[in-house]
Amino acid sequence: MPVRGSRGGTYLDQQTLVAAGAPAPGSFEGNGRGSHLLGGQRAAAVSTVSTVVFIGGVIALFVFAPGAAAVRHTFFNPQQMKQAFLGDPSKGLYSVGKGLILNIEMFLIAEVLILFFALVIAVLRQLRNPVLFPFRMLAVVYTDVFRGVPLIIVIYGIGFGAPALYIRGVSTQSDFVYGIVALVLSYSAYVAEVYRAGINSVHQSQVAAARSLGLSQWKSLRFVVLPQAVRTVIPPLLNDFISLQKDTALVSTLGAVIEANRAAQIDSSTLFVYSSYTVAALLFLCLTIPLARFTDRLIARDVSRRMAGGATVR
Amino acid sequence: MPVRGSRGGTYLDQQTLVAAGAPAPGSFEGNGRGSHLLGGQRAAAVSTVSTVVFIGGVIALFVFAPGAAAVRHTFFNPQQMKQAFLGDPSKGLYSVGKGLILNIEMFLIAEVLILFFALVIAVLRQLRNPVLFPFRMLAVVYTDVFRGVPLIIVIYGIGFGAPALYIRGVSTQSDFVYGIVALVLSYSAYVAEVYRAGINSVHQSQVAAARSLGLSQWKSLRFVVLPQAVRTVIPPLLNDFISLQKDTALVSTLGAVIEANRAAQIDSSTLFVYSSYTVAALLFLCLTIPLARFTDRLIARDVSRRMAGGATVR
Amino acid sequence: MSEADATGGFGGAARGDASLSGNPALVGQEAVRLEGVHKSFGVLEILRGIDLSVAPHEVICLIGASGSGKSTLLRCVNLLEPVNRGRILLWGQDVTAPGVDENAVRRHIGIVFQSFNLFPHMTVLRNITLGPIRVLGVPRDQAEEAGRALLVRFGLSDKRDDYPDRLSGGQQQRVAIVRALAMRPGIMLLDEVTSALDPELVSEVLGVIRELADAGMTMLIATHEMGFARDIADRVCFLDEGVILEQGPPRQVFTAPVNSRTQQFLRRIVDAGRL
Amino acid sequence: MSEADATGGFGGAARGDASLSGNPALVGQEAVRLEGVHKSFGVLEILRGIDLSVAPHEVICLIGASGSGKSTLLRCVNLLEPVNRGRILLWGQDVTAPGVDENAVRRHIGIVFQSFNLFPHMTVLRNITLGPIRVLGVPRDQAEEAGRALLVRFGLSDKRDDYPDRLSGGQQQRVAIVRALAMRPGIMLLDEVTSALDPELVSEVLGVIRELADAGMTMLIATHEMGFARDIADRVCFLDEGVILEQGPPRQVFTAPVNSRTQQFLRRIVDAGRL
Amino acid sequence: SHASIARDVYKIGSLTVATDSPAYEPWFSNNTPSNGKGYESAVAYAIAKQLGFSKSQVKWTVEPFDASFAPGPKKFDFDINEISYTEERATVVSFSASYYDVQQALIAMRNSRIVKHHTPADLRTYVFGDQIGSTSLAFINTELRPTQQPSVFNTLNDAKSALQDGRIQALVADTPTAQYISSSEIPKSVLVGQFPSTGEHYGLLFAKNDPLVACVNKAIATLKANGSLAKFQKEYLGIYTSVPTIKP
Ligand SMILES: Nc1ncnc2c1ncn2[C@@H]1O[C@H](COP(=O)(O)OP(=O)(O)OP(=O)(O)O)[C@@H](O)[C@H]1O
Ligand SMILES: Nc1ncnc2c1ncn2[C@@H]1O[C@H](COP(=O)(O)OP(=O)(O)OP(=O)(O)O)[C@@H](O)[C@H]1O
Ligand SMILES: [Mg+2]
Ligand SMILES: [Mg+2]
Repeated sequence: MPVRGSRGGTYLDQQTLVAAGAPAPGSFEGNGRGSHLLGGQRAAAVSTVSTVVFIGGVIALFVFAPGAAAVRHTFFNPQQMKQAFLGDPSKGLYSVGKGLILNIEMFLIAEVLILFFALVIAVLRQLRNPVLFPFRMLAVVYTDVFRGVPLIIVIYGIGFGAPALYIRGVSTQSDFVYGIVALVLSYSAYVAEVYRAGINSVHQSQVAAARSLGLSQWKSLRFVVLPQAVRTVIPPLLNDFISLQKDTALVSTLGAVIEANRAAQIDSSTLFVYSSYTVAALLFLCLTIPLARFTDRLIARDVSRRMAGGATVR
Repeated sequence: MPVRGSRGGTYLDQQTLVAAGAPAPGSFEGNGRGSHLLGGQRAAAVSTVSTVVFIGGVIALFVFAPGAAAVRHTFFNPQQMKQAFLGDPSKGLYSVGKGLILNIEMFLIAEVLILFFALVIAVLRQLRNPVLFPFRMLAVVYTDVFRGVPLIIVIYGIGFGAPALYIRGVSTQSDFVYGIVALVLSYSAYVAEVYRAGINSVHQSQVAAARSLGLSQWKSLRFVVLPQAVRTVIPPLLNDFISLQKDTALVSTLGAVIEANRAAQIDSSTLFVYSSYTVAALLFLCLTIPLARFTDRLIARDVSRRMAGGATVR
Repeated sequence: MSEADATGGFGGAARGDASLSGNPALVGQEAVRLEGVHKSFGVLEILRGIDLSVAPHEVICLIGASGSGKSTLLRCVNLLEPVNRGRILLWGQDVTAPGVDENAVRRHIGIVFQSFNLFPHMTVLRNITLGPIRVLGVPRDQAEEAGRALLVRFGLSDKRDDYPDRLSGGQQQRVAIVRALAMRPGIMLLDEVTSALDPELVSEVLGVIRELADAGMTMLIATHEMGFARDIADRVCFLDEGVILEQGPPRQVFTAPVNSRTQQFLRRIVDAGRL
Repeated sequence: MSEADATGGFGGAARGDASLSGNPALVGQEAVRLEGVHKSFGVLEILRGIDLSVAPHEVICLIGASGSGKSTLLRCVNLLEPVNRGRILLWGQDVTAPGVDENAVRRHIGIVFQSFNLFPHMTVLRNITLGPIRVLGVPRDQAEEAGRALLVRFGLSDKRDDYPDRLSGGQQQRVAIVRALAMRPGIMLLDEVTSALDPELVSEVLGVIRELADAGMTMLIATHEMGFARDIADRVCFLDEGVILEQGPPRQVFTAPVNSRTQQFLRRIVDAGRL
Repeated sequence: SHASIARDVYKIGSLTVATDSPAYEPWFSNNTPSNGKGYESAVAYAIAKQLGFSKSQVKWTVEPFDASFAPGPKKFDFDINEISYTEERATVVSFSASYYDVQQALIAMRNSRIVKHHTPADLRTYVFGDQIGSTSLAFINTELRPTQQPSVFNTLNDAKSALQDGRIQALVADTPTAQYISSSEIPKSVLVGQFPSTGEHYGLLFAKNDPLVACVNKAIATLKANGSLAKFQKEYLGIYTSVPTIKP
């Protein structure tokens, strides 16, 4: 059964290992399907234009649509954005800017605890020693439960549950503390799984090499596996950082913590416009985008250092 | 400067590459720091007991604490849990169970779109061709913006913004549709980053091998890079699946979509107990835990197939 | 390796293959031609002007010290590394010119990497049928039948459904060779292709290479095994500090080298009893 | 490799080292002893009862076909693969017994893997100082000084701060050798340790191995290079289908093998002109 | 009994009063409970005065509606937040006597069909919406029983937006709120009418069996008797005799 194609002979002809001789002249020329599909200037123009058109289109939507003025008034009212940012006690307006400080505080404290706690869980999950089976099970159950249960319920559970128990030390903490505990419990489950992916991405032969030097299980993990693992999973780790930063907002449901979003919510319901939400969103962007750019640079530097001076194959 | 240790000679003595002869008898015996720290039965007992004590302690907290009865009444009231699950129109109670169907519908539709859309973004971000630079920038801006902006704001923006624009076709969709659009926009940014981590974890030499066979850039990605990438990032992908499943709840803020959590919230504010939330949480667990177990098995099978029949080094 | 006999030899039918002689304009033209090829990694200049022309059918062995740039040279030929200066021509066509379809070029060139680079997520059989199926468009069953036959030829039939991580070094190397052969390329670039093979297999591979050359394949082989080079090469090129210092038939290069650096290299080898 | 001369030879001072002779009970005892070692991967039985005893100072070469289990055997010795049956004794101590501290065992054994397994996230220097610093507790500056000296010895001083992915095959292999040597082990397991080296380097490594043996190191070397085995080995072991079929001094095994399978293996090699 | 009140309160020496934020008109003014303006703010200060607390001794705290009935200790003495008494709710918390008797009212856009057509059968055909946790929502579901499921919003403001954008056709709220929305908040909206009383009333929310309840009930009784509550209703809630009644 001859295979159609540019080659002579049928593919199955065992005797003919060398089917291709010289290809026809010109047969290496780009045929429109290669990576040179878009050649030079014209391609650059196409991609620039299409991007500008796309972004322009989105903006136009907000400028020229029939209801655009109303939308602009509701979401992008400069006067009220300023008011929301600064707050105005005389009008019962809270300061979104001041609220943001609380978000940042909660985020930083929680993040440190999460990075540590998640690592413990991830490592427990990797244990293959049968006698430590219960710990492994515990780690599995932990991730399942705390990923499965919505964060808001964990926050309710801790924030309302702990005080209701009337236990000294446990029941008398502030909402701030309960909030952080809930964040740590919930996010550790996610981050542990991210670590796990990283650990799994490191080839067994690396562990073999580390152990063969006499490094203990823990030291192999510490010096050989984790550094490679963490590099791999920086993007999803950053995902979780950013989510955490945003989810600090949920702590406000406990009542006492008026962070940026709660402040925005109050302001918006007072003024009946959503501009305060826009302020909160922009402020969060100001936090997360530099973080994203920073980690991008980190990844790029790492890749270029390790890989070929011209890691050139695309 | 002699280095203290079990070896003869100083480490720096260049002439002495072979410093270790026969180690002293008994020097290979476990010294309490090796992996045999916990030997056999005693260790198993220790780890079992400690696990049981931990779990028991948590349970005891809910049984014996001073305020435990009240907490149980509020969170674990069987009568009201049943009522919340089934709903009761005569009392204005919604069915959490029926709401869950909506969650599942939204999840499934959104997930398919996200997996596809995120892949496109991740691939755009990997483009190194200078003429396609604008597309790459677009992808970067997209992930930055949609990770940075809280989902709830995206949902508000689409769900309240689109109708306010009064554009035919855009402004007249149902809340269900708006909700899914918002979920896809937001989660695609996260999932794209997860894909990116996976793609980066595949060694350049794999791309080189693929391209050397004549596979195009896209086919190398499709057949060589992505299959390995996805395997690596299954755990964080599952993280995002689970988060998505939970965040479908936020669509209810648009009003018309009464999914499980909204139903629970209504029930709880009607009856002043949180048992309905417990029902919702349990139902979500019933969805996510099997999913987690399934992917765990997937990973394990993949590892055992590919790795050494005894990938034994720990 | 008695299974091998069952499938017969390699060359034969391919000799005088239509696809080679069917293009009269090209007969007698060089298969590969490097003109002043320069390649740097950052500030490190690895290739400093390589000129080399390889006739169809010819088997060239690149020898030279570790780090002299043999692997880099091979990678340049199938465009895995872009050259900084100079041209590379295949069958008279400049493949370093802009607008060239890299994939079309690579389809005609097989390469066996020094570190094998097998696909760890695919079985041995899928590793070797990926190219034929996805690039040449061969139907799966035909590709698999051809692949199985090649595996038999290389004594790997029982490893067909194993994953690469479970193979020994020599088994991996043979899979890498088969993967490249399965594409039936016109040019083969072989990088230390016998390093993990036992002597029996080495002479087996030697036989395969001879058959392939007879069948019209052009080969560029980087190797440290001087005995192997002597046995297989039509021409030996000695690479030193980024240039080809000396080239010629193995007998001449190994026994009467003209360049003093080559003499030194060979003297040490002979002193060590390694030639 | 002229830098090498500056640092002087290897052995010397270590000969008659206190740590070796300081333990009178052990003098004359075997350094390594395998007793009926069996190893299977799933249903595949790779080692089917290996008995081998290696004296201190002795250099053993394992030869045999690709896939015969040489690498597996070496991995078993430093406990990277658990054996299914049999015992492994080092200096008379059973290291396969329960309660043995694997890390203590491995500290005394160096291994060079066939696929190198360098740590890609560390520079060459950090690769080779990791063990000394983290396992032996050597201060960083001393470890680095020692490491630098070793790199000079192997002609790698200019690659000190490079990452492994940027090295050529032979450079990576040398780094792997240095990494193992930097731990100054009592036993070395070398898996195809010359496969990526040019002939000059091979004879260099040969010299190093001789010095190490003189200095009291015990070595197990898996190799396909019969010339190398002949030059270096005190004893050659021919591995076939999971058992050691024949062993003895290289002259005897290579010139007058008694076992018919060995004869066949060697005849083919000689026929191919590879010995 | 002032001494015992002073001891029983959440923070000794002050009366801690909770409400949600935002605090809606006309129950509060300017989202500032402490200004004494708005019906509920005025009532809270009047009760405080009856209990012997000065204006400066009244401390306001924000308590989300959802959190107000959480088990465990309360962070306030009472919560005043348009919370309706129901028997089920009273099993978890304690309520004071009524400080306002509630009737539900219907708001719609001026050009909506519902303005003219609101027989019980008509009412079942519209798309309603309301704030979560409100008794208005329960009223829609149990009394009006529309065929299409009503939309449920996080805040009343979201519901108002939806009404404005035409995503819902009608909103139900207590009459004072409805009056305020239609007159001051949503242009081109009207109060269609109010429904007959179902006996619903607002009460202050206390921790279960809080001893303060008795004192507060006494204070409310006094305020009712001396006409204070009526005065506040007139001042802040307006007079609704002109509001047409809808027969459900
Ligand atoms: N991606 C890279 N970035 C920087 N330097 C590189 C890179 N790849 C190779 N080199 C350097 O280029 C030189 C030549 O490397 P190459 O792999 O071509 O050598 P080789 O002749 O194949 O050596 P060997 O016989 O050891 O395989 C080496 O010194 C190596 O360190
Ligand atoms: N992890 C594993 N799982 C299953 N089979 C394996 C595994 N590792 C090795 N094998 C098989 O065991 C056999 C011996 O492998 P080993 O690597 O020891 O061979 P070798 O003698 O070193 O060969 P070479 O000379 O090719 O390196 C091979 O057939 C190989 O396929
Ligand atoms: Mg090389
Ligand atoms: Mg091997």
